[in-house]
Amino acid sequence: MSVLGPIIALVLLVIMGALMNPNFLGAANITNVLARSAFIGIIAVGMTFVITAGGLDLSVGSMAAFVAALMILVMNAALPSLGVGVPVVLLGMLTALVAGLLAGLLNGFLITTVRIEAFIVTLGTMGIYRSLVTWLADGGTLSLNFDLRTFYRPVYFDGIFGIAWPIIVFALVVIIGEILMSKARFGRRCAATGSNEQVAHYSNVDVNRTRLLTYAMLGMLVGVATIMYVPRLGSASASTGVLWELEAIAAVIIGGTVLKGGFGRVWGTVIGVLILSLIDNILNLTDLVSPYLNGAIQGIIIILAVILQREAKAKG
Amino acid sequence: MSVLGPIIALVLLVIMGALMNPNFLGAANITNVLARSAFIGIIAVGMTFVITAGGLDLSVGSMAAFVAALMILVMNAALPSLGVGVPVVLLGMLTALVAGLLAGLLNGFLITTVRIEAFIVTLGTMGIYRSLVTWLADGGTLSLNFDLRTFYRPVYFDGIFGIAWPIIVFALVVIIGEILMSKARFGRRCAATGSNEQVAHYSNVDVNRTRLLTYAMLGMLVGVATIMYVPRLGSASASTGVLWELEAIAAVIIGGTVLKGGFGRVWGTVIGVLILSLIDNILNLTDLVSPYLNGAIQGIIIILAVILQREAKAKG
Amino acid sequence: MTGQPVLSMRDVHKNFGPIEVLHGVDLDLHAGEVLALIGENGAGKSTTMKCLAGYQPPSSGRILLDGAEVTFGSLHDGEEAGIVLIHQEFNLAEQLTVEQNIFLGREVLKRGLLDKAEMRRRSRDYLARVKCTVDPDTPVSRLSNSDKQMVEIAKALSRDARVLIMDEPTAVLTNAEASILFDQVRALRDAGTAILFTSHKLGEVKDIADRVTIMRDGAVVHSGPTSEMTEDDMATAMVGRDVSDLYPAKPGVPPDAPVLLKVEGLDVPGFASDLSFELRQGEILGFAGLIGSGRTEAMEGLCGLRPAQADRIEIDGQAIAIRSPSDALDRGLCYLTEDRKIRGLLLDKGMRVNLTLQALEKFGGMLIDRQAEEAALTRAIDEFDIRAGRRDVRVGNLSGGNQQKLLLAKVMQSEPRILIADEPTRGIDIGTKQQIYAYLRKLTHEGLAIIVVSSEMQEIIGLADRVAVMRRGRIAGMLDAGQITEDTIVRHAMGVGADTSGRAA
Amino acid sequence: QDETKVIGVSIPAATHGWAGGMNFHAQAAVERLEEVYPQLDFVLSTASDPAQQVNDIEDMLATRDISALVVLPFESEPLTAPVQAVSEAGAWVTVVDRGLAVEGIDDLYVAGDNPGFGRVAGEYMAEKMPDGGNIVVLRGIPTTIDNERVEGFQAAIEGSGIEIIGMEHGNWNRDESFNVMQDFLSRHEQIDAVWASDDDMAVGVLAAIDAAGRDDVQFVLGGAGMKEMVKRVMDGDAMIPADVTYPPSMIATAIEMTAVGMTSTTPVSGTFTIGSVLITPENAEQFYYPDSPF
Ligand SMILES: Nc1ncnc2c1ncn2[C@@H]1O[C@H](COP(=O)(O)OP(=O)(O)OP(=O)(O)O)[C@@H](O)[C@H]1O
Ligand SMILES: Nc1ncnc2c1ncn2[C@@H]1O[C@H](COP(=O)(O)OP(=O)(O)OP(=O)(O)O)[C@@H](O)[C@H]1O
Ligand SMILES: [Mg+2]
Ligand SMILES: [Mg+2]
Repeated sequence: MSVLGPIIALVLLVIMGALMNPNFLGAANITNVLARSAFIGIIAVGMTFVITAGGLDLSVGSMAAFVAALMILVMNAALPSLGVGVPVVLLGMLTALVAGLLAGLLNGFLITTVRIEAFIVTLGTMGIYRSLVTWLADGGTLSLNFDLRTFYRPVYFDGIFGIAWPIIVFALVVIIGEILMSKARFGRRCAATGSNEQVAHYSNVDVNRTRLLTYAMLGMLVGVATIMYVPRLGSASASTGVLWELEAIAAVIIGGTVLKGGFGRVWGTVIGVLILSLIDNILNLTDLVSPYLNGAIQGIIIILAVILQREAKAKG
Repeated sequence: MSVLGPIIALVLLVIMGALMNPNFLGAANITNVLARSAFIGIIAVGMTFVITAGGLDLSVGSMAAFVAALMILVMNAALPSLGVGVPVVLLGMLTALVAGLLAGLLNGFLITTVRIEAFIVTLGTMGIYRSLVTWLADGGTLSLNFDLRTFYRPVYFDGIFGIAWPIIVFALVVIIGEILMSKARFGRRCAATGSNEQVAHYSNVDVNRTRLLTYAMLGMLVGVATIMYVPRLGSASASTGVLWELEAIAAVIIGGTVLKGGFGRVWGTVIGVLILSLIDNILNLTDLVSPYLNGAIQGIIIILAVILQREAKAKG
Repeated sequence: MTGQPVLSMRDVHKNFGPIEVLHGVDLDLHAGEVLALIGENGAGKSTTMKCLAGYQPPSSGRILLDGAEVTFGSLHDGEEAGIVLIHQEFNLAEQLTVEQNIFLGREVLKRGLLDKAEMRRRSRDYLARVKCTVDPDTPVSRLSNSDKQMVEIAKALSRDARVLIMDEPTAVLTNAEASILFDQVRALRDAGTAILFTSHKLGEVKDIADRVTIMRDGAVVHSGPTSEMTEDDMATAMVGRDVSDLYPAKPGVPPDAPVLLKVEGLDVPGFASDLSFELRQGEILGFAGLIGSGRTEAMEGLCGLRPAQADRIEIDGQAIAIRSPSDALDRGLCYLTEDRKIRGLLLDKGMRVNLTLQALEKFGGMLIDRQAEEAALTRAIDEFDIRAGRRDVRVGNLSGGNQQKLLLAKVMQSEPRILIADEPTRGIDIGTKQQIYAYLRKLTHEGLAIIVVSSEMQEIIGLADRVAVMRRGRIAGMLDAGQITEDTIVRHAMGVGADTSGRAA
Repeated sequence: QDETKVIGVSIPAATHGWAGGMNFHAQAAVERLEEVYPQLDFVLSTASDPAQQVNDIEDMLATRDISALVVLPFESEPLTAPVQAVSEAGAWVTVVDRGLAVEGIDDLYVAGDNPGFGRVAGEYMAEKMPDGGNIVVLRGIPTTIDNERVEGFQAAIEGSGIEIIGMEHGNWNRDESFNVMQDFLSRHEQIDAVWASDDDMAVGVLAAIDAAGRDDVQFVLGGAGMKEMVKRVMDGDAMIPADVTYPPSMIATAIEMTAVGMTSTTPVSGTFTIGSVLITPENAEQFYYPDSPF
């Protein structure tokens, strides 16, 4: 898989955007695009590990919705006793991380120990979380208490040195993920597991544990993403996180990770996420086409981006 | 993979349904369930071949919507010149088959010749077809001319010997599919391709051609499904066929076909489709739980059905 | 032999489902000693080794380590105990690099992160010990079979084993490479490592092993010092009959025999160029050369399995273009791959499906004639002496040699008139080898023409009517019947003209 | 005024019939108004979930310098803060259909009346079935809108002797409603009427009843004012004796009023509630737009 391919696609998109609208390269727009990429991005980093180790997770979108719903319920419930302040927010964050981790472990357990096909397990849990959210929200929307939301909002909208928090967190996740994947034992073992389970097993790699860890990690990253998501919208409903799973998987694959496992790269995933976000952003910058056709443009660009990789690979 | 597993799951569901509602085993309900399984079922049979040969197709749902939209447009357009009658219906059917075939060939071409990951290609075409439908229907619903619909309706609702047409067509597709898969060269070659592409190539199997054929066949079966679908409600819109792809893939895997390719069985897929339809049917026939939780029940039953297979396998 | 054995097995039985493949095996490995385990294909050698190393639990019986009974709960325990097994089939993750494979499961860390520089350095060291020059950063999928084997050996060396078990390590190696390996084996032995290995090349066994244990049908039939047996004795003890005349007589090809295949200027980009040769009916043409000389790629290019061009290819005097394997097959030109695991067999499928895959048209029309398939399988099992526990066994569970026999049977289903057999006897026991050689010769009597690509010098010399020697993608020499000697072949292969006697450049 | 002003329009994507109609009206209004007011530029974006809608609005603010925003919120809560940001940036805000969670952000509110939609339907049912009866209800996609409608409906039929014997989600989708209705018919011997709560769902329900050949169901009440349904009411179809409006064209009204506000000094701020009214054969003609796709 080419190193240049996805980068070229990204650069082309940026040039296209800049030509179409002078504000495209403005700080405000760049911040927007990066910050909103953070949710899918953080999840996609976790997905990179899952896919590299030969797995798949379709449940992340509804898991995010479920975690967000839990987080909101817990924070609202704790508000009377804790009052608006840092403790309640920390409690919420802890809830998100723990809930995400547990959800990920559940997927991983069913896949590695009960040995059910990952596609089925996560399709099942996708349905389960989605409908639990609907049920928790009684068919409507769960909202964070308004004062609390005002207090929590800066976690999405502020930052340090002019860089928004989601961007900082996303960057951290990417750096840690990249190190884990390419510089740590864990990444190697994921690749070995995905490449040939038996060989990995024979080489003393605990295949089940490696797989389980990838799902747990993905779950926890869903929790992290949710921590960034809740202050942005302050609510969760059945429509939260719909299709995030497809977007995350698409980003991973656009970035050059192999769907059947055995090879993955985190930085590629980041580029995949940015490509997907930019497509949406660029479609909003102009009104070239009927909004009905947005989906078609997206589809075409995704395919083209991957073709571009092939070409760059063939040459390079 | 166990032979008994999916059957046991199906039988348990039937027993459960029969205990919960006396009308469950009535001819009317059985006809309903079978007839409405036909669309997904016909598509899932095609999907079985695609997955067996190591591929995947996420675009079938929106492809179905697109084919239905085209079919309605063509029939409405031809109505003034042909008048209500068999010719116009045949024209519509031909349109559906050809459009489905072409759409399948396009997927197959991009995957086998341009060599792009199937996940990406079909995610792309999924977006493309979906938004083409929205555009063709101007955001709304495309409806078949009322008189024509009345004329065409029997294709869904009537039948011979008291068996509705969709059931008959579904049965035919299944029989042909089962023979192709387990008795014909084509099925053997699909399994070889999905099992080990290199070995297949060295064994004089034209791997690209085999893959292309599976996508073409799936496309044509999407056309067949659409021919059954349009007479039911006489309309197509952006919400037609949403998530059919996931349902079809789930049915294939519940039926025992291996997601990574190399082994597939058509009859298993049929059972998978029936299991999925029955879950919906049973949930509608009872009110055990809040309808908000339907998705959760579905998820749990899907996972249980597959666990059941594992158990039956471990014993058998 | 002195002292207690390091590792031994007592009365070990092993069942796969209802079939017992080991019937009470006893074995002792001593420190500083090389033990060879030999036997026919399917005798249970690999299974014995896996039980010893903890890869498979015995169904009954005991494994003793330093005299104390052990049960290996997991592979890890075996490794902890210092037992390392090199598998008969490659055990490398294809997408990972050489270095990643060598250190898989025991990566070297520095401050919690991978110390890649160190691992690369050590990989290079280990590879250097077996004189292998591949770059540690190359993905394993891009290596040739012999390099893969060397990587396996390097991986084993990196483990610092007390007990080193090698399952047919030399099957994919040339003599030169095998002797490099044996230098290492001797060094390890002298350092006190206990070594167990199998091989179907009895010469090696004679050379390197201190003791030899012979298995037949899952039981040990003989065990003793190597010095007490000749190669013929070993062969006889394994097979139960005399196999001294291994190669069939060469009747010679009449000069007026029609040319079946004529190749002019064949180019396989990156691997071979400007190959021209003729093949006559009734002839066996040997292709010799060093590993990496491009023989395999040339043949694959010829048969349409990879991109290639040629000035002219004639079959039966008719010029033809071969762009895909089916173009070749339609003309009766068929290639037997050297790599049974990756290119030859569907390991997840049964024997029947594998047997008929290449020639499906011959079994029924659109629908496959199951009966005909079964009949063909019965014939193949009989003709090639395939020993499988059950007819419906997963091919991946067949013993290595039986897989090779099935592969040969599979290729013969398409009834070729020109057969290109690449390393046809890799992993095959000596008794069966004799049968296969006789079979190939019989085919020439029936009017076939055969090309045999082989890295086993004796095989080429014993079998071929003429020999083409390849070097760096070109034919360096074409030897007629009278010229086929080890010396001339080696000299051509090394790039030294047949009439000069200088050293290789 | 020589400077061009940009009006941003952000609406949910056309994922079901009503939304499709709304999309159509929005595009038609934009096209028409761009002709009428050369000094206005429009940006129309459609979102398939709340988060994406927030993205769209952020993009409009950051890159398109919008002077006004017309928004039909996917959901109220998540959209409140972003729309507030637009208002704080000095742009005009028009909110359509669903109110925001905080009062006073919008300059103009063109409101639909979801509780009213349910109430009108319930009152009609109660009136049409004075002796009570058994009905089944098909609900939309689980959302606050759907909850409000169903609550309004339930309140209106309270004490009328009408009993809801089954309630499932048809998700504003014809196919799913067809399936649900088929199963309701298998399950219940006697269904007197159906509240399909949406015209798309009514289409599925009618097809299911038709196919089952059942004559116990006296009528089906949909909602939203789809042209085919209005036509049937107009023609006096006994199965579709009435319909309840929830006009997707309210988006066009909102866009148009915003455009007027941007280009003239006419005061357009305030709240305009577009109530749900009952369509009966008597008044059907005035709700029938044969050219609309919905
Ligand atoms: N996992 C398994 N399941 C079923 N049968 C097996 C399995 N592994 C090995 N066998 C059978 O056990 C027998 C012994 O096989 P083994 O691989 O030990 O032979 P071998 O002596 O190594 O032969 P070769 O020289 O061909 O490598 C064979 O008949 C083989 O088919
Ligand atoms: N899949 C591959 N991709 C890239 N290079 C390869 C591949 N397979 C083999 N090679 C390289 O091609 C060269 C020739 O291959 P190979 O060793 O198969 O030749 P050969 O003459 O047939 O020798 P032998 O058959 O004895 O192994 C070697 O240098 C090898 O490393
Ligand atoms: Mg063996
Ligand atoms: Mg070779």
